[in-house]
Amino acid sequence: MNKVVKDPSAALEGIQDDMTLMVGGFGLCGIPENSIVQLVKMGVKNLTCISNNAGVDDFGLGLLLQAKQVKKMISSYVGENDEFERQMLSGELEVDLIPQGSLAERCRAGGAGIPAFFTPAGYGTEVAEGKEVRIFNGKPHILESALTADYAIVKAWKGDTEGNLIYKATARNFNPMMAMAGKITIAEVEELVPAGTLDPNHIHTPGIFVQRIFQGDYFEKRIEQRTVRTKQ
Amino acid sequence: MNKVVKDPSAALEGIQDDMTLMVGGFGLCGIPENSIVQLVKMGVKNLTCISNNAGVDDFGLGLLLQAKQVKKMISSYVGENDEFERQMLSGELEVDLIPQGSLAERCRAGGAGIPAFFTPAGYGTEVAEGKEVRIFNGKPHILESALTADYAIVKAWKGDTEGNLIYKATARNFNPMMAMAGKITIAEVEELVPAGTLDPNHIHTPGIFVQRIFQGDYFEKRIEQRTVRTKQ
Amino acid sequence: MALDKNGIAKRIAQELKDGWYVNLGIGIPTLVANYIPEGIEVEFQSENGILGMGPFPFEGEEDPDLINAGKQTITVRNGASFFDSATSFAMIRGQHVQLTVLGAMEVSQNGDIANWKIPGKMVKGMGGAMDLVASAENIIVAMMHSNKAGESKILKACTLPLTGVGCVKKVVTELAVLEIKEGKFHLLERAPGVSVEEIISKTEGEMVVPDFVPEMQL
Amino acid sequence: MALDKNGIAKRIAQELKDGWYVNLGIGIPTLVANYIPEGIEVEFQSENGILGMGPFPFEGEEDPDLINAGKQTITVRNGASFFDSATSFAMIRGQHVQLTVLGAMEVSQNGDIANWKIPGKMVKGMGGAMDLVASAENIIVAMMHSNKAGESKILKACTLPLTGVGCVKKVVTELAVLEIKEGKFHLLERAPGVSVEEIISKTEGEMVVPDFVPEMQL
Repeated sequence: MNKVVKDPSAALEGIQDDMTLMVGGFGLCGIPENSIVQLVKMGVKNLTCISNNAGVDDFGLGLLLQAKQVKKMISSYVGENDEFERQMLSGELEVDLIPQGSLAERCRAGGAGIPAFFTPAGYGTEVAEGKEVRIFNGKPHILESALTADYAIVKAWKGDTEGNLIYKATARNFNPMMAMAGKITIAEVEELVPAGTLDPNHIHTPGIFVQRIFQGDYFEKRIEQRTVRTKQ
Repeated sequence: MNKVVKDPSAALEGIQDDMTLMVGGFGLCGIPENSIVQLVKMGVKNLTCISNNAGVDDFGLGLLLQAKQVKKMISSYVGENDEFERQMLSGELEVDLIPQGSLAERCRAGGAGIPAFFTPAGYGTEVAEGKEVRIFNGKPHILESALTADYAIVKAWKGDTEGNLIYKATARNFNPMMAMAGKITIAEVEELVPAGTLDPNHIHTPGIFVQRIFQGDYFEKRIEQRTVRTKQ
Repeated sequence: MALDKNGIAKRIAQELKDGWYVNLGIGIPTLVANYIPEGIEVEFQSENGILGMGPFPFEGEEDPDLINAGKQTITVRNGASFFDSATSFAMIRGQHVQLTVLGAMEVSQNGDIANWKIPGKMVKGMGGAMDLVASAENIIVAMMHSNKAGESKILKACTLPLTGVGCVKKVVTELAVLEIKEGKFHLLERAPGVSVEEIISKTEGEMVVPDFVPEMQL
Repeated sequence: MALDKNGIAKRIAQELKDGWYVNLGIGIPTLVANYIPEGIEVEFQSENGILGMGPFPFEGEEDPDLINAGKQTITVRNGASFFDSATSFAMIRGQHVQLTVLGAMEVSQNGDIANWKIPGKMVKGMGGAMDLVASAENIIVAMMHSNKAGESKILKACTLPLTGVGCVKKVVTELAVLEIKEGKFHLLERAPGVSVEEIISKTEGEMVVPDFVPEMQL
C-alpha cells in the first residue's frame, strides 16, 4: 500500500479555495515547512486553518497570513505574530481561540468518531458561551464538539512507504491527532524509509491515518526562543 | 522519582475488599500474571473487576473467579470461561457487558478527565438502555461515561524506575488506558531498567500515570489459541 | 451446490478493493484473508491493536504477545504497527477502516444484525462487534442462510438482542449474495447450481428477486 | 523589601513536595525550577508534550525539536518521555499533575483568574491556561501585586475576561503570600521588610489579616 508521492506539489493536489486545513506543529516546532511553502505557491485562498499557533511573520503559517490566504484561524495561542494581530484587530481575519487541551482533544475526537465530549476547560469563560453546561462529580463541564478537516498536513521525523510515522521529541505535539482527523492526511517527513524498516512497536501514527507521504527537501527548523546556559 | 517496589506483595498493598480494579490485557495476552496470583493470595473479596476479558478457568482473572473473589465483572467478551458463565447464569456474579471500543474509550476518558462522550456504538441495542441519545451528523449516538478504578494493574514489556512503560506487540491492548485511569496504578514488567535507559520517544505510558512498578519473577504467557501453518 | 465456508470467504474476497483497510471477524471472515484477488493490496486491522497482520506463524515461531482478535497467534507483515485498544477503536469509530466482515446469527431486511447474545443461554459478550457495526460504512455479513434447526436467519425482523441497527449492507451465505437497501433484501447472485427457488424458500425476509440472477463466479 | 521575580519563584518553590509532577507557566513560574529545595525530587511537565524537562542546553547544543511550552530550547533528564498534545492534556485534565504555577493579570477573592485577554488590545489566546486552571487541584499564581498604573490586581472581582472560575488556591506576589478560601484572601506571609499596612493598601479584594503575619523565610 504505497502512499509515496514525489514532492509537495503532488502531495497537496486537490487543496482548493475555501477548504479547512489542519496544520501540525507547536510554535515553529514540528511544522510541515515544505507543505506550507507549497500552499503559498498554489495561492489557494479563503482557507480555514486549524493549528495551535499561527507561525511568526516570516515563517510557518505566518507566510499564509502575509499572502492573505487565510480567512479563519482556529488556534489556542497566536502571540508571536504581528501580521496576525493586525488582521485580527482590523477584522480581516476571523479567529476562533480554543483552549489548547480542548483543541487537541477535539482533533482527536474528530479522528476517533467521537462527535462531542464534556470538558471542564473554559467553563465560566467566554469559551463556554452558547455551549451546553452539565455537572459531573459536582463540577461544571462544557460540551465540546469534534473537529475535522478536508486535509490534514503533518510533519514527522521518519516515515515509511505505507504512511507509518515516528515523531521526534516535542515536534510530535498536535501532529498525531491532526493526522487522525483529516479526510485526507498528508505527511512530510525528514526521512522516508521502506516499509518494514520501522519497529512496529514504535510507530506513533499508524499508516491507516495517512494517505500521502513525501520526504521534504529541506527543513530549516527555525528556533523561536533560543535559550542556552553557559558552561561554567 | 523512584517508584520501584520489590515484589507483588508490596505492589498490591492497600487493595481491599469491595474495591474496583482495572486489569490490563486482551484474552491472556498482556495480563499482569504475577499481580493476579498475588490477589488470590491476598484473598480480597467482593471486587469489581474492569477487564476486557475474564481469563480462562485456570489462568488470568479466571483464578479470581474460581476463588469467588469477584462480585462484578465489567468486560466486553467473556466467552472462554466456563466458571464465569456458570456464576453469571446463576446470578452469583454481576456482569456489565460493554462494547470493546466503548470500554477502551471510557477508560481513556477516566484517565483524561473527560467525564462523558458520545459514541454511536450500541445505539438501538440493550447497551443503550437508560442512556441519553443525541443525533450528530444525522446519526444517533449514545452518551457514555468515564470509568476509573481504585487500582489499575497493568503489564508491560519494559519499564524504568520512574514508571515509564513500553509494551510489546499486541500485549499493549488495554494496558495504556487503564494505566491512565487508576487512582493508583501498579505496573508489572518483564524487564526493569534504570531511568534514562529507555528512549523518551518510545515510551508508551509516561511515568506520571504509574505509582508503583516491579519486575515479575516469571511470566507463563499462556497462549489461548495456538494457530500455526506448516512449512511447505 | 451450496458453498462451504471457504467458498463464502472466497466470494467475499471479491469485494475487496486495492488500498482498503479491512477488519475481519472471527470464523468465516478470517478465511477471507486467504483469497485476496491478484493485483490488489489490502491491510488487515485487528481490533486488539494491530495493522498489517500476516499469516499464522510456523510451528515453534508463535509469539504469545502477538495475537489477533480471535486470540490466535499470528505474524506481521512489513509496514505493520501496534497500538492500544483506544487507538484501535478510534480507527474503527472514525471510519478509517473501509470494510468490516463479520458473522451473524440473524440479519433483518432493514440491515439490523444480531450476533452476540441468546437470552438465558449464551453470554459471551459483544466484544468489538457493536463498535464495528455502528461505525463501519461498509459491512458484509458472512453467515449460513439457516440455523441448525433449518430456520431462516435472513429475517423480516431480528428476534435476538441486536448488535446494531440498519447497518448491514451485504450478506453472503452458502446460497446467495444479498444486498440490503430500502428495507429489503435484494438477491444479487446465487451459489453455483443453487436455484432461485431454494433461496426464496429459505429466506424469511422480504426479498426482491430480479428476472435473471447470475451465478457467483468463484 | 518587595521581592524580585526570583524571590517570588523561590518562595513558590517551597510549596513543592517530593514526588510531585509540576507544570510551570511562562515567565516567573519558569524560574521556580531553579529553586527546588534540597532532598526533594519533582518532575516538570510541559504541555507541548514532555515530562522530565532538564535545564536549558549549552550553547551549540540546542535542538529545534526539543522545546518547552514557552517555545524555549530545553534538555531532558533521565527518565523523560515525549507524548502528543492530547495525552499531555489528558495528564492535566485527568489531574495527574499535582501542581500548576502560572501568571495572572487579575485574581479575585473567590479564586477567579484572568490572564489571557485584554479586550480590544491583546489577542494572544489562552494557550493551555484554561485547561490548566479548570483541572488542576492545586494552583498557585505568581504575579505582581499591582499593575503598571499602580492598581491592585488582587481584586473583589476580575474586570478582564476570565480564564477560569473559583480555581486559584494561593497567590504569591512580590509583597505577600495569600491563600484563597471561603471567598476571601487570607494573608499568610509578608515579604521580608514589607509591612502589613502596605499589603492592605495595595489589595483591593477582601482580605483576612491575622494578628501576627510572619515574614517569608527565603
